[in-house]
Amino acid sequence: MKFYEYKAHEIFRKYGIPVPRGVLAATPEDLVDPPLPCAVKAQVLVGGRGKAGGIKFAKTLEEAREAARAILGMTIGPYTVRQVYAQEMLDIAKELYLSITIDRSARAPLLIASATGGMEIESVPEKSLFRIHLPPLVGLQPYVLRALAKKLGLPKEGASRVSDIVRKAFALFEGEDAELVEINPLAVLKDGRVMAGDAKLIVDDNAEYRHPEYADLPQDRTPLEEEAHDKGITFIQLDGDIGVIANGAGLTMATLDVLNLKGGRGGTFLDLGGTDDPEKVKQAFEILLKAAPSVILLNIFGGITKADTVAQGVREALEEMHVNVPVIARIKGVNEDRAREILQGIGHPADSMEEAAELAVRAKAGGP
Amino acid sequence: MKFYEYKAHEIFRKYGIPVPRGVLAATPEDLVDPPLPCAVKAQVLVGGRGKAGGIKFAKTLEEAREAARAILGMTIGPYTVRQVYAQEMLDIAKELYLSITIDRSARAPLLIASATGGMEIESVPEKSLFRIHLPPLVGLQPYVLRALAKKLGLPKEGASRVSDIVRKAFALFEGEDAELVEINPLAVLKDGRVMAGDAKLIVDDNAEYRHPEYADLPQDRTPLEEEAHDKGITFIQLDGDIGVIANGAGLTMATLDVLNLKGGRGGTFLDLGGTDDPEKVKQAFEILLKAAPSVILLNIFGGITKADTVAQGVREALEEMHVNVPVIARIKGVNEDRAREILQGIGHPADSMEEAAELAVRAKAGGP
Amino acid sequence: MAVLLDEKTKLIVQGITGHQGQFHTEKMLEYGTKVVAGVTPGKGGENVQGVPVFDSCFDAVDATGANASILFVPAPYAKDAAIEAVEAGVELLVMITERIPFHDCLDIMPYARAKGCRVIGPNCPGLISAGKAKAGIMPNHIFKEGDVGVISRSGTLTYEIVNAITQAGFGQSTCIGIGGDPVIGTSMPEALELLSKDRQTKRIVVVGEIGGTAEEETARRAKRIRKPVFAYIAGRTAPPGKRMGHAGAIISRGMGTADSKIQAFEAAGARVAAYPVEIATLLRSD
Amino acid sequence: MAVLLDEKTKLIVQGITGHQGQFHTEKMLEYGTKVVAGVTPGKGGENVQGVPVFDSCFDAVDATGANASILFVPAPYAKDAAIEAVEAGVELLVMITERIPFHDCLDIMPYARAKGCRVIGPNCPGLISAGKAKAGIMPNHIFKEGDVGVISRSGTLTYEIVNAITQAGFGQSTCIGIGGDPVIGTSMPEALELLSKDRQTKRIVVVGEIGGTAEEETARRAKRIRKPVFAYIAGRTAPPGKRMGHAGAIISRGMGTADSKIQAFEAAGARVAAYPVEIATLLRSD
Repeated sequence: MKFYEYKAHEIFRKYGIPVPRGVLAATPEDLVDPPLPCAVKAQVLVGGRGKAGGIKFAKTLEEAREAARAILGMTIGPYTVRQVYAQEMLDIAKELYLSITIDRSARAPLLIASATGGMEIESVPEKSLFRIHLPPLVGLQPYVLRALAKKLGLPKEGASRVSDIVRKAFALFEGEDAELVEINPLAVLKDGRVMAGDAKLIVDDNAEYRHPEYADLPQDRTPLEEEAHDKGITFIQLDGDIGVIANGAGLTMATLDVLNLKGGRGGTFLDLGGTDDPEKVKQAFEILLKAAPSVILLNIFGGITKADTVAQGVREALEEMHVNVPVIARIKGVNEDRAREILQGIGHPADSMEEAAELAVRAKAGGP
Repeated sequence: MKFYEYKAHEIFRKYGIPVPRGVLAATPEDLVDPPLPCAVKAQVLVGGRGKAGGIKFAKTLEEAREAARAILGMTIGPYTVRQVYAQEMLDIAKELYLSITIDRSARAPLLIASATGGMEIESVPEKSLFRIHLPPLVGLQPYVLRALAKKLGLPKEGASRVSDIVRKAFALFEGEDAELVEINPLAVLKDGRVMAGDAKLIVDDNAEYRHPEYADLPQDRTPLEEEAHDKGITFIQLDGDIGVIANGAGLTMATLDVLNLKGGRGGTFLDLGGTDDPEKVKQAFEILLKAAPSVILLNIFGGITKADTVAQGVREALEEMHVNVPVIARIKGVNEDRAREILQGIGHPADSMEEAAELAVRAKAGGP
Repeated sequence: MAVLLDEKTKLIVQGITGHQGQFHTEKMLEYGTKVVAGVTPGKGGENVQGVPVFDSCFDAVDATGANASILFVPAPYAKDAAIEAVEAGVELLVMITERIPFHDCLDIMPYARAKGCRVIGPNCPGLISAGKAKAGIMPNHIFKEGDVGVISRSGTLTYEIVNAITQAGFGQSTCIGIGGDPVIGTSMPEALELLSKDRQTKRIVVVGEIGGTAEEETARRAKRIRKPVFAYIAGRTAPPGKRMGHAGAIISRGMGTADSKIQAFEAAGARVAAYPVEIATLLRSD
Repeated sequence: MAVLLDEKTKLIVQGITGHQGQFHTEKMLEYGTKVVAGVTPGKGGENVQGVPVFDSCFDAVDATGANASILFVPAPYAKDAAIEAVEAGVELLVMITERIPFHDCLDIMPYARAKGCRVIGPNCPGLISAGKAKAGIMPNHIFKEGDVGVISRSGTLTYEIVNAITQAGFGQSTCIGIGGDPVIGTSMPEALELLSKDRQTKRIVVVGEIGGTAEEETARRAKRIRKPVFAYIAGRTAPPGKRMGHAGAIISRGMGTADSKIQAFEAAGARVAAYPVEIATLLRSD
């Protein structure tokens, strides 16, 4: 789960991490008493909004409203800006970088910090980055903070303020089931205070059940992806036109790869997962059909998923939605014979992934 | 650190564990509005107060004061009762037993519970006791509580109340650096409530620095032991008359053992530890002399402790306190030759522990 | 020999009375696995496919001497069940359950390790020592005993490849589905290490995916082992995944892509398949 | 061979600039130990006895390739220092510090184990492989290389016994001071296991004390090993210790006394000395 900047700031505040004052606005008129001077920032879930003109500065209320007027309704990446966040301008002396994320290899949270933050962070040379694991189970120990202070070269008071923020950021990371807590810049102000200039927060989707308060937050999904998500279906819309549906993320990816090698382009990534509920399969297929593919490439390797159950769902969805798209079906595994029978007259059977991909490309071209 | 019952109850309350209402009194007149009917209980740090007459029951204020009058000033074990605790009588349906302590072998906290608590707990047969480790680091998991509820054979509501108490008792165990949290009886009342009928709490002495609020609590020490404790000296008074001082707990114990085998009886257990500060040695020796031993048996194996430093402290203490007790000194290790020189004319040197013990026994008998 | 699991392993099924638990208990029994006990709190005394059900792992271990467990319990209860199994003393814990918050796994994995328990998964198809025993959910019929060790992050894609290996006339020693989650019990390099020391295993197939750097680390280790290694990497054309802020870029340092992984294996002297079933072709030409 | 520590071990001294740290660094260097680095936060760049001091264990390991550490830092900072050493990757951590709250050790020990780090102590005299290296505070001159493995819960009492062993013409392989605290890194039975597998060690001396049940467990294991075991138990006449409520009685079930421990060793066929130095006599008569 991703969070709009203003929402991330709200959660940072809850953990006692200093953030700039700010107000959210959906119309220019919502801005009544913004902190001045301020930066008016588009609230979108993609990066690069600065370059896209989604951040403007204002010294007066009028200027702030003017900026909001310019930004609201703007398109950034695939999104239309619906809200702006007018945020107090900071008197920054130094921009640091700080993040906590997960290091899969070490099976531990990883703290990354740099004495040079802000826009340039990705070009900071490797040796200027400070990386240290935050040991799970035993909690944050003082040695981490000592090493950090040394690496950032901060004076004593600054070091103690940054340490305090690290402690709180780690508490947030653990308490909110976060995948990423990123503060860039971590701003050292001219008056000595240290503040989270911008906050990025991603929370583990699998932990949604522990954080029902986040369930309804808007995410960066297309309407169809949103519909699929609500039904618990793993579905991503892609650029191509061949509707790919398979079971298991690895197999779905591999199917897209093989299709690509055969000259086709996938329009969907639809992972049926391990379901063997025909109703669920039907729902998934309905989503797929709404993406209006020119051909459907179905690739099932039955293990938990029984092939006939999938076939039944496919048949029902096609019949009920009266869609007449060629379906190339490659079905292996448990009950594959019954599955072929069920799809008789609807799908074009294939023996292998390669053959199925070839047939799909040919069907699109008018074949098979 | 041990806690008087009333103090343990106070800490239990802090963690939300239900305990009976009660008031503390140092004089009968301190009892103004005790919960009635009540049990008036001597506050001492040893067990067996019930058998010693240290618990009496009262239905009226007058009876309660009467009971307090009888108990205050009473001697239980080595202690004079200075305070009583008048505690609400509970309407008990069932007495359970519950404790959390440390299992050295498993390096983990151990929960022990029994469906039969109260006075009989030590005679409960092994197989009626429920033992389960509370895994460190990962915290109390629900399986522990399920297993406990099953073993205690509690109905659903009772199980949930006991579970809640276990969770809180474990929080107390961890939060207060406890060595022992014991609730006996864990009382299931006729109205269904569950309460810590009696609470025993011991906190790790080594964690005193994290709990300065407990530093001044009275402990079960003799005045001389208290004086030693305040000076950071490990000292225990024993029944015998030979003052034993050595360095290291193991060596001190072994010295007492050897003395015993030779027919002597140690009057003190004084472990110098690893100190090599002559001032500290002198302080320790002063404590030893205050215990009025008839002979002193000094056994030092110098490693960290330098033998000459110890000898210097011994000499100074003896000279300043003008005490003329035979000192049998067995000194090995770092700087042992210089140590022997320093003690020339004061101590009787010995080559081995065995010889030293023999000399001590003989010196006491009028020799050597 | 095979690794981790064999015909002597005594397995508990945690969550045995659930839909998946029942189904896969049957399949594991069919495969010859010694499923000695099931655990579902509150259902002690029942039985599933003739396997006695206990209220807790402790009861199950006491009664049956079980030394391994496979976990089908739903994600919110998985941590509880995993720690219970570890405390009850199993030496192998296979976590099939998917969608477990990875913060739970940050606790489970080091704790299990401290107690000497090897974890496979979560979010994995489990483990099979072909012809001996299965602690997993893979379809039985695609496996045949042999000398190919298989390590994989995914489920069905593995079946696809295992099936191709078997069709090509080879067989498998142990197939380890390590799982695709951020925090797993046995990493890909660790699985490689295990198989590299197994006498039955003569060659090793690694089925990887985009994301993370496990394949790159595995490739580096593959360089040091004597057995031939074959790899397939899924996701060459996958949409770019969720971007983990700047941190993601900083951590991965250009690793994590299919290209990076393929190059790493090639640099280690491993053969890399373009299609899943090409693994079989490469094995045959070896 | 010896166990855990030898002339190749590269040792860090944590708390090297303190009084004890300095003193024992000198003694360990004299003994021939490869003390490659010291750590004291804020004192990086200094040196003690020619040993470079670093601000952190990470810096020390990076610069010197150290693989072990000995810890002299005061109790309130010991957990921090121990976890730092473990995270920096040392494989052996000797904790000399006494009076560490055991709740800290409940965290340290399993975490170290999960990361593959062996801990000795705390509250112990450390470890010495006679004639090779010392990571501890024992007096150097009482040791002589030989075939007697020594395991002990106490400090000076061990010196007493080691001295007697040496005087009697024997020598030591490795002497492990496991420490006397409730929660220690390497238990007495584990130390026995280590020494029983060591080729240099031909006989094993166990120095125990009243309290706990480690001696009884060790005796049970001693029954299963082929090397002769000798034991001395201190505390036959010690005052009864702090009574841990009913729980204490329930846990120990009559174990924990000197008698129980002596009987356990005798039942295991071990020779038990009545006086500390009698250990030497028993060795001689063996």
